[in-house]
Amino acid sequence: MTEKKTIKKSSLDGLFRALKSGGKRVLAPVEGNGRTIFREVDSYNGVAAGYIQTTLSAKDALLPRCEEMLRFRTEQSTVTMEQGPAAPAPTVVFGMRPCDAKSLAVLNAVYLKDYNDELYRARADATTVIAISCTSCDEYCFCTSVGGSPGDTTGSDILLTEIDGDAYLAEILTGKGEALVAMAPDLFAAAGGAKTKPLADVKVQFDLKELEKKLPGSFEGPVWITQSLRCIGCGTCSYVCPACTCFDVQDETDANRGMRLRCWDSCGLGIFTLHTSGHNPRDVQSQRWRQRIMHKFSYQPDQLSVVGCVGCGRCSRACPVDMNILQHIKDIVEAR
Amino acid sequence: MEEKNVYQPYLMRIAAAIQETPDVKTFRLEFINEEDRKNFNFRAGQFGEYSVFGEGESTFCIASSPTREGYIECTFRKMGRVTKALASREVGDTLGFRGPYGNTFPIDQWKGKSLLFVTGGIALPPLRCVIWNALDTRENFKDITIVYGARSVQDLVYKHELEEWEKRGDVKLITTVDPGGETPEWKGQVGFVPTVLEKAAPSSADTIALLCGPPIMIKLTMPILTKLGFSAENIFTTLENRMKCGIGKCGRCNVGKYFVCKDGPVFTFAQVNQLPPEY
Amino acid sequence: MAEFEPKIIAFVCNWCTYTGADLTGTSRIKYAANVRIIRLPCTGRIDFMLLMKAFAKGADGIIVSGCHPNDCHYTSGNFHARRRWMVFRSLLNFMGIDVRRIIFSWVSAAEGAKWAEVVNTAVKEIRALGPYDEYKNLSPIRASWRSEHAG
Amino acid sequence: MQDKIIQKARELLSGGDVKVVIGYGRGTGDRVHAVFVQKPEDAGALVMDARCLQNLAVYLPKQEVKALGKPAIVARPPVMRAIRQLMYEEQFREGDIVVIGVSDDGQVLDFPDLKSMIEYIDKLPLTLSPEEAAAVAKLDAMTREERWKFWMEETSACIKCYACRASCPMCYCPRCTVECNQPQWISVPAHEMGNLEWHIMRAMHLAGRCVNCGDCYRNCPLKIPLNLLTQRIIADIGDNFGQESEYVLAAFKPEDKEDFIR
Repeated sequence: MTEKKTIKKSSLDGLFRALKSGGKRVLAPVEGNGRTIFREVDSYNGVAAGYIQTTLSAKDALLPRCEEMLRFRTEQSTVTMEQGPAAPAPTVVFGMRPCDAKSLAVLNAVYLKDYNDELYRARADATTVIAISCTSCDEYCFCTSVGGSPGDTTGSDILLTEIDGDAYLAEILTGKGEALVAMAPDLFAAAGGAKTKPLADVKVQFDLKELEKKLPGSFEGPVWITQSLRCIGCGTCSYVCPACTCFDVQDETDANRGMRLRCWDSCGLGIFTLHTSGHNPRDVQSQRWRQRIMHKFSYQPDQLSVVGCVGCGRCSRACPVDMNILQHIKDIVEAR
Repeated sequence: MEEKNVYQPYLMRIAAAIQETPDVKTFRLEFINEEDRKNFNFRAGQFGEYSVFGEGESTFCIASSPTREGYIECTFRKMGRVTKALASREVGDTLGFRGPYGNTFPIDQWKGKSLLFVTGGIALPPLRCVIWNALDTRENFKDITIVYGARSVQDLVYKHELEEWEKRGDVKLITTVDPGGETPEWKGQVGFVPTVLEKAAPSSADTIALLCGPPIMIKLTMPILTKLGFSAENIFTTLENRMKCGIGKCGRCNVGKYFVCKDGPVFTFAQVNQLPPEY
Repeated sequence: MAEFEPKIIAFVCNWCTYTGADLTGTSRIKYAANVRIIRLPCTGRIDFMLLMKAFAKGADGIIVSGCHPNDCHYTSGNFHARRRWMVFRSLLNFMGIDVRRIIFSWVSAAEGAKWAEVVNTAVKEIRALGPYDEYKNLSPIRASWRSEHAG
Repeated sequence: MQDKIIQKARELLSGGDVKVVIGYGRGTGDRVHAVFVQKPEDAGALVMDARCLQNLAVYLPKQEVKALGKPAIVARPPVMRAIRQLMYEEQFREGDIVVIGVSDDGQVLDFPDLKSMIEYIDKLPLTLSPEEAAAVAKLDAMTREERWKFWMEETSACIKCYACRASCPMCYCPRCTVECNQPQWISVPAHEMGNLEWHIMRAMHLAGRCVNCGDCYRNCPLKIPLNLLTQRIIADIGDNFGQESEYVLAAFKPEDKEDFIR
């Protein structure tokens, strides 16, 4: 059903304005102060271009770092529930990379399986993704090793790919994508023979099937300690990861009004599994590192039929101590 | 048009409170909303998330039996932020409850069998649910044996019910306290649960064992049960990992490919033995 | 419109300022009722976290007060506290937090009148600064409350 | 310099007393990362150059590193300062660690014991570089409102990954204040209040202890200039209390400045 059109780069500002006046909140990567992050923008001016990867993924749009779950009021011994969080604003996320768009499948698998997480679903439903395929990559990228590619359409509503003449080929992939185009139909032209620029050459670095086969048997192996000796146990890898979904729940109050908040959490932090009694099922960092790899590359494929990693390379780029996930995985696959 | 928020708790009123030990309390909770009460049902072994609004949620099993309708009971030890707040609540106060969550003990499949409960300290509550369920449908089971130990006489929970079980002719109850934990009036055994169990030597023939207690007790009791002839498939337990959501999303209770909240908390030891040791 | 009445939390030591504030009362010296006193054993116990908590929970101003130098019941609690306050105050100022809202003072057990003056001056100054919404509205619950009432 | 470190590491590991040398080795791409050399024949993997900035003292309290046995550690001055402070806080004693010192001008220093390391580092007072001082002064020169805006903008980017805490050798508490919830001192979520509280708390708990290694800033995925906060404190301490080898906030002088007290 994919329809192909083109849009000039110079028309993007018009598109942003049309979306904005059509009631959409537009999030796009903005560079500054040493970071490129998705922020709400009014126009295309100032939107970053040429980034290989944003510092943080656009996960904040679907699974905010801090989100209201419910609201209540207490009066002496009674509690009343108050009107919950407002419906999320219709949002367009512009400029995700295809790997990030693919990560939405992981979020969907976690949040919509068995128990339907309405908070997540409302945001997912309200979000339209305009991704841009990659024409460049760096040594941290490995999307092709985990089933993706620089031009993968999974998860995108519209995928833009650079063509000659300062324009993008727009693949309109879903009904949501069509609805966006309908908000500014004049800015899109027929694709007729548009030739896309070559995409980034991301080499396949390991055999995913081999890794999935190998992991269950290597639980007790020495590799986890060896690899994680230098791990300092922060949560950076999880928080920059587009596919990490674990969260914490915190109550906060102000006089007699209260809120239950959900916020990101990380299996890399010791307190994540710590019991009140002091017992900790994952007491040392090597166990937590193992959990990270096992969860993404063994448990999730097994239980949710989805790989919990999209190969964006953010964790490796951001890691303070060079815990390069690609290198570590290669070492695991190659270990005898 | 708006679907229910899965994290929205039922509002419950504390209908009764019992101070079991100096730091363990039992609450009986009733639904404030009649509609909720009507639609609610659960099965033995399931758990829930109990809210003290403003402090947070805490995870405990439902300690009452599904045969007793209209309310649920929970028993907890005062330990962290939420349980301390819970302990300060009184009859008439409002709490929240989400659940029931998790799998159940397959009680229906145990018809015609004997049941052996082996448990220690604050681990009796998850089994109490099964005990009452079995006692309320007593005709379905052969022998029912309960071996229950605590650090001291003071630390035994459900003291009144222990007396009641003692008096019933259809339950064999063996209570024990750790050496040094006895009082002059204490009539039960003195010694650790595994030792007492070995001495009592209940038959494993056609019997399901339910074992629940602190890790060290489990570790020392398993060999005894094996010696008594129980196979790992016939020994059930309920695991307890840290949880926040209770529905397989927050990621805390992940052990191997399972979530204790969603795929458990009830496991046989045959299953537990297959799990990575992260519980 | 009624004049803004600031909420002020006073963290005071047990031995000097608290006793001094008692003297203010027994001497029947009137002073502003905007202050909630929290008594701690010593200024050495007045952790900066308590001050942050006060702002987060809605205080518009804070008074921190204890024994004069050399008068500490525990010999040196106030000397240690003084160094920490200096660093803390400078850090807050560096972060753009309005340090005019934190008033430090030495009030002895005999200075009932000084306590009244410290409080009255603080109330006057903080009233002039207005509510410290900038800080307390950072919490999402306050923020949502605010937006509802604005609408 | 690198060869000397390798040679020294080899000697120490051959000697038998030292079980592991914590140093820098080749990382992925053009990065370096911490390595834990346990055999004399592996000492050749050690690297020392301008990229080797991580404060390796962060590994000294780590359970799995401790399990390897007595460590020797490659230490530039910030690492030495960290070790000195950790000793002051009774985390280590003489004889627990061997230090392979590297001076600012690239000399490999031989310390027969920790006492000699402390004597060495005591002679190098902790001061801000002119660039660092200028960065602090730039903020000082702003109005309060501008500073507030600056820090709101910066701290609102914070995701509370705690890389600042995890990479800091001084943050070794088994349970951090943010994890103490009775009462909940700091808001856990990464909202504006939680982030601001976190950064104030972190800086204050490092007051007088921070060695200005810069790891908190370097390792922040969002590049929040957190080290400006601790640098402001270092400057304050230097200006007001003078340089002392002991922990300045556990000390006092009767004549300390009190112009802000009524």
